[in-house]
Amino acid sequence: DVKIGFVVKQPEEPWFQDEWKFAEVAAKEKGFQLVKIGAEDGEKVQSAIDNLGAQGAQGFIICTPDVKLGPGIVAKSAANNLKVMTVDDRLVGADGKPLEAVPHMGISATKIGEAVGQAIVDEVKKRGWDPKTVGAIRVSYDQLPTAVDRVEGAISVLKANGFPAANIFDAPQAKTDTEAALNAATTVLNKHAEIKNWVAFGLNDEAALGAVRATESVGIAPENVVAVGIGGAESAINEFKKPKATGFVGTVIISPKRHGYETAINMYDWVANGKQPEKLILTAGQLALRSNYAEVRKQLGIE
Amino acid sequence: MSDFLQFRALSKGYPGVQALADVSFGVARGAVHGLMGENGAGKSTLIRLLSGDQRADAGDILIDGSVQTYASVRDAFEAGVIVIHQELQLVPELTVAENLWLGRFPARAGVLDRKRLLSEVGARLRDVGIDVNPSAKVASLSIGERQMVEIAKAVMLDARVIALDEPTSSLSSKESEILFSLIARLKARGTVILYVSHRLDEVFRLCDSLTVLRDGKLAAHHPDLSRITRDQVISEMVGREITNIWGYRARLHGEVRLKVENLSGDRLPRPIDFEVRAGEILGFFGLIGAGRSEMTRLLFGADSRRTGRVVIDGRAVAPDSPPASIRAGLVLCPEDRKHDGIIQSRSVEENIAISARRLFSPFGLVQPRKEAELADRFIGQLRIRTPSRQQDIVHLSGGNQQKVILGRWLAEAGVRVLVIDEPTRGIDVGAKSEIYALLYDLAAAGMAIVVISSELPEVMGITDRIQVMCGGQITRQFERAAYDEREILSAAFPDTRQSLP
Amino acid sequence: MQSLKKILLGEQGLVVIFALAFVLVSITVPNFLTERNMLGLLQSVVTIGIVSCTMMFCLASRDFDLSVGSTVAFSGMVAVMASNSTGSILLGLLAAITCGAIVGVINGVVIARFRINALITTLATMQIVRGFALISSDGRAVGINDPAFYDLALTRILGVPAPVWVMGLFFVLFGFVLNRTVFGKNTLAIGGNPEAARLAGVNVVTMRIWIFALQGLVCGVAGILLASRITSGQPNAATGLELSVISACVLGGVSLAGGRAAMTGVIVGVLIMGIAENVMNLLNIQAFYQYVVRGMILLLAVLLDNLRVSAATMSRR
Amino acid sequence: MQSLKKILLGEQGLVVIFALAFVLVSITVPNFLTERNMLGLLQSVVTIGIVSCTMMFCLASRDFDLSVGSTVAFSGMVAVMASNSTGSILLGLLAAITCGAIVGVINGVVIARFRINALITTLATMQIVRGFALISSDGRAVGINDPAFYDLALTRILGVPAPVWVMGLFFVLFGFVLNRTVFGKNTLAIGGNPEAARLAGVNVVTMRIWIFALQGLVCGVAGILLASRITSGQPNAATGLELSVISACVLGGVSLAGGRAAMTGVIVGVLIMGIAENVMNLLNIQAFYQYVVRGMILLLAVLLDNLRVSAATMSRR
Ligand SMILES: Nc1ncnc2c1ncn2[C@@H]1O[C@H](COP(=O)(O)OP(=O)(O)OP(=O)(O)O)[C@@H](O)[C@H]1O
Ligand SMILES: Nc1ncnc2c1ncn2[C@@H]1O[C@H](COP(=O)(O)OP(=O)(O)OP(=O)(O)O)[C@@H](O)[C@H]1O
Ligand SMILES: [Mg+2]
Ligand SMILES: [Mg+2]
Repeated sequence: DVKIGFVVKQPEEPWFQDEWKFAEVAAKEKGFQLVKIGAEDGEKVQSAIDNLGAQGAQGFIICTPDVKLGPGIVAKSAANNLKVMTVDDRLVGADGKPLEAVPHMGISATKIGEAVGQAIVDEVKKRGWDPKTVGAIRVSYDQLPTAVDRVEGAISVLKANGFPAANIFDAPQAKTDTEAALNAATTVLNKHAEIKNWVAFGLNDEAALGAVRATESVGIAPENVVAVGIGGAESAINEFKKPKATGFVGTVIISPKRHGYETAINMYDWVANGKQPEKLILTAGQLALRSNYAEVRKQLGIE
Repeated sequence: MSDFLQFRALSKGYPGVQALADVSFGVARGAVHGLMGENGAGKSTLIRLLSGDQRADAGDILIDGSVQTYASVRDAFEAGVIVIHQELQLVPELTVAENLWLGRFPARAGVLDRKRLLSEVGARLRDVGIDVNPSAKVASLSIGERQMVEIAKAVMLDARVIALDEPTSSLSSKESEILFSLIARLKARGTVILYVSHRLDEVFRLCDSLTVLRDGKLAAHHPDLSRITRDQVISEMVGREITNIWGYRARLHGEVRLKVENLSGDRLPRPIDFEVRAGEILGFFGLIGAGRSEMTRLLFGADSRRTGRVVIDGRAVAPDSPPASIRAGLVLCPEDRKHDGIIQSRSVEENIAISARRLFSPFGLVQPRKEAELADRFIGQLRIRTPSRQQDIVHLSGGNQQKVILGRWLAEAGVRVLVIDEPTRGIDVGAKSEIYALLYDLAAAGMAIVVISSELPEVMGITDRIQVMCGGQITRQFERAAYDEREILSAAFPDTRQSLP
Repeated sequence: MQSLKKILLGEQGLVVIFALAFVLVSITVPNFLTERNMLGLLQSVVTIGIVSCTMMFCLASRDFDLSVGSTVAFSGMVAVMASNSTGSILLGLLAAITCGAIVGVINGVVIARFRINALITTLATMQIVRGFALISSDGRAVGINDPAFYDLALTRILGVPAPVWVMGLFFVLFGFVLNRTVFGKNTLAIGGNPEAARLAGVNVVTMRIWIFALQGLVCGVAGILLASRITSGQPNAATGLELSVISACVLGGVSLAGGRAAMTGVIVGVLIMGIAENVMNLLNIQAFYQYVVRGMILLLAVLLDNLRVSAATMSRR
Repeated sequence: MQSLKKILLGEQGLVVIFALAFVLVSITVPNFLTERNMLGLLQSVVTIGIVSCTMMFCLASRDFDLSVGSTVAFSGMVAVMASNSTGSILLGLLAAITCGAIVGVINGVVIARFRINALITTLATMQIVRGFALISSDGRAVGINDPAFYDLALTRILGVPAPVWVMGLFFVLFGFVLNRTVFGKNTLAIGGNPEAARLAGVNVVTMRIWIFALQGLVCGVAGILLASRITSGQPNAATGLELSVISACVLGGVSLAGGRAAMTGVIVGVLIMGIAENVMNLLNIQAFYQYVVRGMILLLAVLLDNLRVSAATMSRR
């Protein structure tokens, strides 16, 4: 009887729901039992691993709430005699270097951010704006290291393409939901009423959407807004489904299918057949636009 | 001879009120000194200053010739001063023993000495003559029992000065006697006792000397009480003559207004029956814990009944619902004003209007003008001392709070049955006689009135009929013509009663 | 001089202090006092402001409600889903308000009738309702089919967006209810001394249920407006709202021990919360320092109010 | 029969009901009653359990502390950073406990001395301290240089990990303090009737400051153990801890109105919270449904206790 755990940091997030869903598909296919546990912080991770050990699981896949938890997770897994693999976020040691011994599948946060930045730059060029006159809203949630890496990735691309640093404005959201992003972005827009064209990005689709809602509420036309999200979940798709185009031009979809399905299969092979998974698999994000989101999703195996 | 305890030019003001103004007097060693005055005259304020809880704006307190500079209750303890405040200061969730020791627990290195905690307390409680289990929670005691616990707390330690602020306001004669003998013992030890009371009989019996306060000022000081009369003291307090406090007026009694059948509840297991006629004032007398208050609460629906029916003018009142009782014309003025009466942090006006306002608030909209009028009427009629009708009720003196609560129920129109538990608890002589007059008027207008009181002279003075309760049962009934102090008392004592199986 | 002192220390002292602070901020913080920023600020406090109205009643009657955030999210979801499935926005709104009110009634009945601790009860419903919001949409945001739904938030009357009008209306309405109706007076009486209020003929149980029901209903309205502003129903919306709302009320002088409340105070409390966020963003204060500043402002506001009260007591001596 | 009823309805009724529920769960849920799972369960409640000890005192004296989560996170960070920079684990631990206690003292002084509302004050310090935790590490977790630090959590005595021992020790210690010392009795007196306690000569202000200081100190200990268990100092750790801890206390019969508390009750409350999570994961209940189940368990627990109490009153009639 194979039992495999799948621990994620934010069980309410659609992204992780999807990962679980695809892992479940793998479980059905291979006939093992999947135990899904949400663990929002380090303490919960510890008890989740204990819990898996107690249930007699042989291994687990984890998206950790913090990469620095690495040594603790590794130690705890060893104590419980569990094989461990990471997904999305890679564990690091006390020295800040990745724990190479733990197999990992993921995509670097910086890379995603760069994809977002590139998408924005492309759209800006298409619209023929002068980057020097464009304002950029950085919807930030700096408490979360991943969020910092993502937005910094985007900013690096913007700067490389002629966006002046002075025109990149920070809009710190108090929480990670749309309303908080909306409120934060509104302040930025009102502070710089002279700027006509805006671009916006953030940690996820909700953040970018909040900025778009803010532009709408202060009366900036969609033609003057370019926002690109990350995730490609329902909230982004809803936006594309709206009859009139909004400032939300695209989202970088990362495929929960590979992250969920493949990691689960790999873990199963490891547990059942003793086949060590590859140490590092990097996946790519893919940009979906209003015009092509359906195909992109199909390609990535969502839907 | 210089006085052992001296107040020198003491002043204390609160927002809007000068509670004490330049008060000076002294008390000799081993004397019991009475402190009298109308409600709001400043008696409790004086006691609070003595207790170290508050500081005077100006003036000094001297004990044995030395000026006391204490800044806290603890300091006052150390100086040998112990105070029983007007409002009971017990912690309901702690046991009787723990309450007695509160503030000075017997302990070694912070760890309680549990043996001493219980052993000394048992003796002390027997000493003050109350029969409660030292490990019972105070929450389970009746008001009277709590007051006795409070008294035990004060006499537990050797103090040089003990101040008692209306200690007998909810005690009946038996317990009062116990208190008096305790006071006699303390006095013999040389303790100075400051005694605040509105009961003239007590003061004249107990005290050696007397001070009368009026409007925060010293109205009179009598070093020797045997030289003056009660009427003199009354007029010093009130500023006018009151010849007969009770002022009893006979009335015609009509049909039966209130009929109580088979009433029982958790704390009153044996059923009770009685009737009151229109225009009649029925008194209930008993010792503490006799179950009178519980009876009124069951009657009114404040506690749930086990059995029983309450019928007003032939119509049964829905049980266990104060609003239903009020709508049927039955109101209860409760005994425990702090817990059941005043609505803290609300104004005098709102405290008066809370129940009656439903009568003049169309569509649930309040009428500020009418409420103000109502409040002003009762502030005038009951002579409530307050800087304004907007004053938060907690800042009123005890007696004035009581008047506000009374006002709340007198403001009710359409009342057929008025039940008042300890109506004049803490109310001064002048106001008392006015309240009695009001009761007679209401009764004459056809109301049936039930008065619970622990003060035998009061029950005898104002009622048409008395029912005596003991151990949760009505033991005897007396018509006014047959009132006899000794017989009423003996009916209230458990030992003289046939014990039931 | 004397009269200035009177104004500062009087009943409306908090309002006056707030007004002074407002003027100060307007002068020192660039871009603060612009029409756009003011409207943005007001819109950002709509949810807190609306829910504070009824939370004031809840606290004034010595109760406590932690479930407001979940209820706002849940009724927002219901509004969107019901509108989508029936095709009628009106039905959607009715469904949302009904759901909100039902949550409130359940809270009220459990707390008042079964006498279960309000903190635990509403903590439980907070979880349960959030769970429902997540389950009903599988944890995903739900888009709105009919764009007319967005107009709820985008319509402007005299240049001011509708949600702000709604908030203003609620302020006026609940201020009136608190001060001028038997309902309001009884709420305060229950908070002052529940037992005494009961013995004075106030039907405490019914009143408390009503207060919770109103709270739920108002959360429903807030949920609808929120969904319309963010053009979707989001199951994760409004987390932590309960603490913001309770803080706004307490800042505004509502006593957690019950019996004391004033609408002007609550409005000031709500605005302080909103302005603090707004100014911090205008001044570009770094995210981590925002925590510290936010905490300091909270402390400062109560401390000032406290000083004012004790100074008032002093001066009258 | 009669005696069974007595046991169920007596003082220790909550404990008995809990024991019955425990047996039920052990029988029905596979893998629950294994040594490994029991130890895992106990470890998972260490933080809540430790902090509940002092929160009990805080609530019993009618106070309130929302800053515990932040303080735990902050002192964990301090422990790690101080250990790393001084090279001495002992100094790190001392620094962490000191920082925790300082936060507590500040809370206490502001609340008791300046008479600022406890909710607002601790909400403010909650933000400020969280801000410090984030600022001190730029929002990132800090790793531990000396692996000996991990041993704090990994050492086992008689097969039981050290943190569990610490929790047990705290339970015993604070149970003793509550019932057998002047400090405990005074705490209950302050909560039961602050006025009476003050007039009886209890130094209410000092007592309250002490209670908050203890609370902070204990948060420091919890923070150290947490950092050691998760092998790093994390600025985002222990968010929401305050509500869990307060729930555990209230579940265990501590009255929010003050004056009532019992250590056994709190232990049971803590275990209920832990077992609920544990069993839900063992039974593989879906994340969204976990919300609903968690809420239901909370409600059920207080409801049962309530029924028990009223049944007890009945039977004594
Ligand atoms: N905390 C306070 N704030 C404002 N006014 C107060 C406060 N305490 C007392 N007062 C006022 O001071 C005056 C004196 O009150 P005090 O309690 O000393 O009267 P008292 O003589 O004890 O009356 P009673 O016989 O009714 O107990 C009253 O007018 C009262 O309203
Ligand atoms: N809250 C309570 N819980 C339990 N028992 C109580 C409570 N209050 C009163 N009792 C008990 O009920 C009995 C009747 O009390 P009740 O208050 O009716 O007496 P009473 O005749 O009014 O005397 P008192 O003058 O003391 O008020 C007393 O023995 C008392 O110990
Ligand atoms: Mg007095
Ligand atoms: Mg009585």
